Amino acid sequence: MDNILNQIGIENYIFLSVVLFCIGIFGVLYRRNAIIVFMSIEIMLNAVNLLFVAFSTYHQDAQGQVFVFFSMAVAAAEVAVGLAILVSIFRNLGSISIDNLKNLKG
Amino acid sequence: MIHIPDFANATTVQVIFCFLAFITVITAFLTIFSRNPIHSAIYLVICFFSIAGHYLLLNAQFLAIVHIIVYSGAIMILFLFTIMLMNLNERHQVHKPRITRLGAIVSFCLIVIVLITIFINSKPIVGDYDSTGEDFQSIKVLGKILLNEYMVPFEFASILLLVAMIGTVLLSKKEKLNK
Amino acid sequence: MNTLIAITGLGIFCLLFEILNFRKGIIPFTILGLLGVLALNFCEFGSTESYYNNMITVSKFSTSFSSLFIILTIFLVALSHNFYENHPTKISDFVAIKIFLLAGGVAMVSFGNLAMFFLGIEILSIALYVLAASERLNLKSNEAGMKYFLMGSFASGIILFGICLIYGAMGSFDVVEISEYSLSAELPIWFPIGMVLVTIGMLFKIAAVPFHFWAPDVYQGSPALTTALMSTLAKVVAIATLFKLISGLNFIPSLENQDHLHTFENIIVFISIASMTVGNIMALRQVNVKRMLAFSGISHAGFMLMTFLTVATSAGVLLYYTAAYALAGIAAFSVILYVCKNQDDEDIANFHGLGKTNPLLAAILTASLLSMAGIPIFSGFFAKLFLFNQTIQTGHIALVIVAVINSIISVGYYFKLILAMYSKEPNQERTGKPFLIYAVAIISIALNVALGLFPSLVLDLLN
Amino acid sequence: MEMDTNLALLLVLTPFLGFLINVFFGKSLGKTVSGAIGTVAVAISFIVSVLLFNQITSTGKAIEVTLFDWIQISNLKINLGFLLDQLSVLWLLFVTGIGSLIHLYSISYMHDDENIHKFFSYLNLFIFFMITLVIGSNLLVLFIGWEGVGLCSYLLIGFWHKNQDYNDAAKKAFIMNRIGDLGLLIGIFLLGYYCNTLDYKLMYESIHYRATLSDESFTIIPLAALCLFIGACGKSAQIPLYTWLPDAMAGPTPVSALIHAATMVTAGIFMVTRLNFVFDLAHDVQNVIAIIGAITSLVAATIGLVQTDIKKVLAYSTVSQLGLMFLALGFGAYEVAVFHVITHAFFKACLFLGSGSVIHGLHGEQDMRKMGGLRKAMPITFWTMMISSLAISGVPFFSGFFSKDEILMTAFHHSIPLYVVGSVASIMTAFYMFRLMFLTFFKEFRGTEEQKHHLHESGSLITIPLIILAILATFGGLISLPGNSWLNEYLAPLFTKAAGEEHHLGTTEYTLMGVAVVGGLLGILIAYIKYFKQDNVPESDENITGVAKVLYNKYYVDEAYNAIFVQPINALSKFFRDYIETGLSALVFGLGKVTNKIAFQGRRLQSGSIGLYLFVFVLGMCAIISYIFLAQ
Amino acid sequence: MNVSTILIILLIGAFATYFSGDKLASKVALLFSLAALGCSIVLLNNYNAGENISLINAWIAQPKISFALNADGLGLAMVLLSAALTPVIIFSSFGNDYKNSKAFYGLILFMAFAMTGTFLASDGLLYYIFWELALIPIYFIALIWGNGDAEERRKAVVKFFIYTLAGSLFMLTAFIYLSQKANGSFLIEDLYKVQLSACEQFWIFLAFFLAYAIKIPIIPFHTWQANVYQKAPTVGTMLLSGIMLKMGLYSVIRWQLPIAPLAAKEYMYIFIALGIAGVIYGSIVALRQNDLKKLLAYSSLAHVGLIAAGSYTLTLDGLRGAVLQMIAHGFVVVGLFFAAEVIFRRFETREIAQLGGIRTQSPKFTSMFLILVLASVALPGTFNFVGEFTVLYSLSQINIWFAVLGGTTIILGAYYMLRMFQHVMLGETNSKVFADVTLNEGISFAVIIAVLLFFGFYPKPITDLITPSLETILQVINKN
Repeated sequence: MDNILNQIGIENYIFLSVVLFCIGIFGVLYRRNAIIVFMSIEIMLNAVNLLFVAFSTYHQDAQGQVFVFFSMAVAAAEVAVGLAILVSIFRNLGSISIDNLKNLKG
Repeated sequence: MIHIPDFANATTVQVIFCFLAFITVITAFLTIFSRNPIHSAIYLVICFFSIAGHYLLLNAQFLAIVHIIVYSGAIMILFLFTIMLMNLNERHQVHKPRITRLGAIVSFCLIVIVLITIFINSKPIVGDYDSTGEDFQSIKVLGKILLNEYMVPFEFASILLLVAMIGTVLLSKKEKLNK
Repeated sequence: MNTLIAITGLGIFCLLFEILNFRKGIIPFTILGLLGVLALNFCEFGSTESYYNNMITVSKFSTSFSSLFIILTIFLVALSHNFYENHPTKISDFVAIKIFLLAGGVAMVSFGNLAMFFLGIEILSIALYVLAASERLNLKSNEAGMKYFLMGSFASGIILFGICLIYGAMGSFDVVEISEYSLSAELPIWFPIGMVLVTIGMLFKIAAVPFHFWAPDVYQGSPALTTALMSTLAKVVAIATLFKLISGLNFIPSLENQDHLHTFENIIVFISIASMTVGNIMALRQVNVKRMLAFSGISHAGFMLMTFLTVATSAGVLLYYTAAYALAGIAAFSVILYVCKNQDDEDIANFHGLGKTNPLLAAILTASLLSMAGIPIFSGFFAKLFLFNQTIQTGHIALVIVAVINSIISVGYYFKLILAMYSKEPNQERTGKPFLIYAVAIISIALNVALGLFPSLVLDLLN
Repeated sequence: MEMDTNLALLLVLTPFLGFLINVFFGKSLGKTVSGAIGTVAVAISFIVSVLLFNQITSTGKAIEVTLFDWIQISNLKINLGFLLDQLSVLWLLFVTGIGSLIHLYSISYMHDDENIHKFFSYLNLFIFFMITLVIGSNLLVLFIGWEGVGLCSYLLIGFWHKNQDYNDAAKKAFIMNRIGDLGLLIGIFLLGYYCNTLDYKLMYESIHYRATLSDESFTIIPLAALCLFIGACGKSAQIPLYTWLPDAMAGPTPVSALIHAATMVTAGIFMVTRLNFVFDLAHDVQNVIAIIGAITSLVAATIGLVQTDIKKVLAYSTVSQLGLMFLALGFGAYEVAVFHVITHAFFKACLFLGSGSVIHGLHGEQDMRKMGGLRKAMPITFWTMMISSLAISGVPFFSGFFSKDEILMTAFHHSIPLYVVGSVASIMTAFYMFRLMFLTFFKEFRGTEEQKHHLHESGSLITIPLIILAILATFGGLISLPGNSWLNEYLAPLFTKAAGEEHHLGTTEYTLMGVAVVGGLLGILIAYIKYFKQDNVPESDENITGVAKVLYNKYYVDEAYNAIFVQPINALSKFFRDYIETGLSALVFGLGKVTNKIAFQGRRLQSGSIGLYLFVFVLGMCAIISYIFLAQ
Repeated sequence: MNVSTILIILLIGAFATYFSGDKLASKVALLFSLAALGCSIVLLNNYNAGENISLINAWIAQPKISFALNADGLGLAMVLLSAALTPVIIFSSFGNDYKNSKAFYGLILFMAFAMTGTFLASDGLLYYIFWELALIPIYFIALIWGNGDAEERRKAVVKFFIYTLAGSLFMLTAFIYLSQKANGSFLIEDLYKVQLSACEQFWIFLAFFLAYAIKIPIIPFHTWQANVYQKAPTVGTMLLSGIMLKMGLYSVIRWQLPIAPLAAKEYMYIFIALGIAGVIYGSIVALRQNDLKKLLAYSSLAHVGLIAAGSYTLTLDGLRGAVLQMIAHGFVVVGLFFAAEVIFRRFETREIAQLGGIRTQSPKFTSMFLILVLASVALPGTFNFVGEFTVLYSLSQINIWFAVLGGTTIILGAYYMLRMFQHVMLGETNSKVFADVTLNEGISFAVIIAVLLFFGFYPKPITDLITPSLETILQVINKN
């Protein structure tokens, strides 16, 4: 089977995932809604996952894809914990804007 | 160097790639820009689907399925569930100070430019990509690798999930305070 | 490897104990178990082996750092008894999370594959997020957890991206393979970028400037025991891992091949100087002790980063420095835990007159602060000495001078606390002498002094 | 040799023992016993001195005693050692002799003071240091004595320590002495540098050896001589360091007699004489000494003209006489100076003790305007003081006549202007001494009725020393008669030059003598006219005007010194304390403050906003990556 | 006897004192300090018998740091100073009632331990450790048992600590740099052998200078001194001025000069000038001090300035004079501060303006105080004269103007000391009652005065003790 990268080029995947990654970063910086920030972080992780798979194809090596499983597990765990924290904040504060989290400073 | 897709002579694969890439980027942006968190979530789901499309394109079917199941199926549901739970909608949208937006845009541009420039400046990959022809990404192979070579990390990931589980319980469990 | 398994098993036993309604036994059992693990770890010392397809490699480096982590965890678990007195139903969770966190840490210093590294750091991070936010009714704790979680997962993303690029360059996650490839002349630029990204992610974890902002807020907001954990165990784990990454993947020689070494060193020097300076200067005006120690931790991160200029030879120094720092930190935090037990915050005013009401603990806190400030006979001094010695050997005299100036500044705030203890009138009665807190404080400071008197014990482990 | 060491130690240590006994047990011993111990201690020293004197005169050889190494310095070794030669033994004789008399006198004089044992202990200590000064075999031992007598002077001036004015006077004396001491010390350094020794004998040899080499470093010698002279100025109250001596009269009168007239103040002359071989090689310095001596004698005499305090008059007289001695020293006529030292010691001690007797009789009154007519009440005091006044005025055949005449004669041979100055000073001396006599002893008593009622002659312990001293003042001149000087012969071995060119008693000499006698008589006459015939009494303080006021206020020298030295130093001190210290301190604190300021500002960056934190995070990341990978 | 015995005695003493409880503490401390004194005398005997009193134990392998102690004449002299003063200081405090005295006396002994170690250490790093260790106890002593306004005291003490620490950290850097040059060894012999370029020597000299100039202190690094002296309890002040300052001066001779001889020679004049400037400045500032202890602090500044100037002459006389003067000053300054304390115990003030008229009430005390004052102004016959004379002599050999300017100390010193004496002791009887000195106080004074007077006339034992080691050091200085 032909390597699909011969048609697309690994660079393009890199650019795509870099852009996606940066969009994730942008989202984190841009939004104040904690949920959206979580989502942005998910975008970042997905960008990396995409690149993992691309590199996996590039090297014709399955390890990259295996790593994606771990990455997914991590993402899931993070989201779970993150949302748990978020919920408790929401309970205490009634808001999930991270701008309201400025009690600790100085 | 960057390939300027030659749309005239584009192969199907290239067209699909461009299409998927476009969808991915746009939906990612829309996720961020949507005022309604539920819309964001939905755009994100689309984004995940397009990424799954990329996986399929790269012939990683198993991964694509898992991806959809985990992200779209589990994680996004979790998100949506939380959003619903909190009854969030536009009303909760706080006004973003301009300086924040400006800062975000600046840093976005900056990091994209920096990273892209570095990758452009780097030595291009010349020649054909290897193709061993071996099957390296079927479920069978993945399973073997995951449970042979990567057995320890696999087990370790369970610890990770266990921690997350305990943690979530810890954070949510009410307790009798006996001071 | 056995260590890791044993630790994990211990964590699960903790959970089982809760189910079996054997709550009272958890802490003693855990401590005993950890001591056993420590012994096990000692047995492994000296052997260099890799397990399970090179997923875990046991080396002197990993075993000695693991021992340090285990010791720190023992202290932290011991302190849990009093700290979670009011949360009997959750104690097993707390202890178990700490044990798993330790497992993550051990995995991080003994990884043979980047997957283990990544999973380790995630276990560590997630456990910390949870612990930071664990006072669910306390908004500060929530805020700390949220801040740490957001920034931490952001940093995790960056680390992941870095790992991905490394994989892209090398086609492997295996440390041995990567380190072999990294010496070859033809390397895609992905590898150094990946390494830099991973390094940045780790710099975040060790709270180096400019990635340090989370630390003060999170340290302040978290429950005190979590702060203790973050400032001692987590920081030490992170720096050790970063060290192992950079040395284990032959990053330095590969940079040298590509003429990037100089710039990389400059970055390290800059970050080191910036961390010390920012940390120390910011700490001067703090009134919250935990926050102050956070900034102090930032400055210590700067000091520890100095070892990265001499990766080949400075593993011993790093171990010594981290041990000295962490032991002093444990001692300091055990006193803080005692003093601020029923206080709303850790304001310095709480420490007023401690020298009169509780001279022993005051002396211990003083000693630990002196150690952090680098006053002789405490191991902190020797740590700095060896560090400066190493650094001067590479010719970075300017860095050492900045470090010296920073040591001077640091005395300013460490002594603020000492002054508060000894020269102000006590403003509250303190009763009770919790055995475990005393024991931890005394043992840790004794270990600290012992390290000071016999530095070779630790220093020569890795030379 | 053993014998000599023991003798020397006996000489030195007896007064010291007296000191110790009086310090530790004086109070319990009782006033008389403590006084007796003090006196006996000094008397023993006197006897030893006489023995030593006999030995020296018979053998003609100096006795050297070395006790032990004292201070080690690489190129010089300083012993604690004694040199008993003609000069030192001569000095010892009158120091211990007069010292004994004054101790005796003090027993009675100080009898009413509760701290008499302390007084005697200080006096004994003084004698101890004075002996050390005199018999030291090197400059540093001399320096021990030199500073030691300064200390005793300080202690005794401030003996009545409840009065802060007296304490001020004591302090002033000590500090002015110390200014001189610094000069002396520097002189010692220079000599040490030049000679590599401080031992008199070795120094002598070294200087003479090196003088023949005439190398460049020889310029050190004049410099050293000058510095030594500054030291002498301090101790012997010469311009510009003389102002302490009149103030020193705050001390009890025996102290004034012993320390500030007879012995300590002559230490400068002793030192110059001792180091004559140094001064002989520095002619410029000798000229300076002569000029300063002459000026001092004149200035002090003019001030003495108008003083009303009986002791102040004597003090200025002392300064004036010391000036004359330095005049002689300046001409290299050491033996003449020594001669005058001795005669002066006799008559000035007598005068002081006499004045003490008067003050004692008047219960502490010192102002001559409130005296008068004491002749009848205190005949012995009167007569002894009269004899001494005649001696100091240079009336023929009293001791002062010979010694003063020799000085003036020497001056005449060297420098007419200085001779004139010296002569004028002598005339003035005669005037103010008799002014003192007339105001004190003649006419009617001007004091209160109560005082008048209690007027009486002092006891025998006071009068006996007076009588002895008066006899000495009368016949002391015999030791160096013009043309046939025993003293000159006796001292000859000390001097390199043929001991002062023997003046042939020719016409010039006799003329000079005549002039001096006439001048002296003239002074007495004027005093007689003014204070006996015309019955003038000096105005009270407010009414003094014109030149007299300037003189009465001592040319305002104290005020000038105060304005030129003391005030600026105090102002400087204040300035340093208030500004420099604070400034330096602020500088150090400032560093801390600046750091704190930065910290304070820095806290604003730590705003608590996750957005900001991440923004900086990303920027930092960009910067690092671009620095490594783009900045090539 | 092993040289480390004295250190062990003091260290054990420190702990024993702490555990002996508040009542016994002072006595136990005195006992141990006397034991240390005895031990140092035995060491002295051994040394005089020609024994080589040194000890080298490997301690840390990499970098090579040894537990190396060596007592040569100079070191022994300083150890003796410290060992002799410590009991005197402890004994002098018997009249005071300190809170938590077990800690107080324990800290004193600990400080004595560290200072003795500083004098004995012959390994650069060991020396540094002792040097720093000595700082901690005095910090606490001044902080906790000090007097005056708490806030002011806190400021002064912290400034002192940070300032001195700052200086010594630069010294540490210099040591590390030196050890690199000496193949990783910190041993003093190896450091002596290091060949350094002029530039390196300059920087190292400067680094050392910073440490010592602050500790000694030499102007303009003295700003901590007066305040700390004033604020610290008198025992602390005595320790500081009597022994700790000498650590700096000793170190100049032992470490700074032989290690960077070229720089020492090159910049000799500047450093001598600084020392002498300290003499004049200190004396002048002392003139207008109202606080007795502050005045003594400035007088101390003046004296140590002269000692420093003597050390920097690099001549045998200068060094010898400096050491003699160090010892003499150590005793006299302890005596003077003790006198200030004796007054304070009775009048509760040190304001000179509020004192006066003590002489009529306690002639005994007056006499002893006067002797100390006179010793302080270097009256011949006191030990201080021997030192001061030797130093001034050495200065005069370098340049006579140094001696002239340095010699102003004998004028200005007399001025401020006598002025102080006059206003504190003399004058009309004070309205407050001044109880006569107690036996304990008297003994302390007597010991100090006896030492001052004995060595004033017979300094030979000390001179003989220190001269050979100073000659050795000079050889090192002049080796190239």
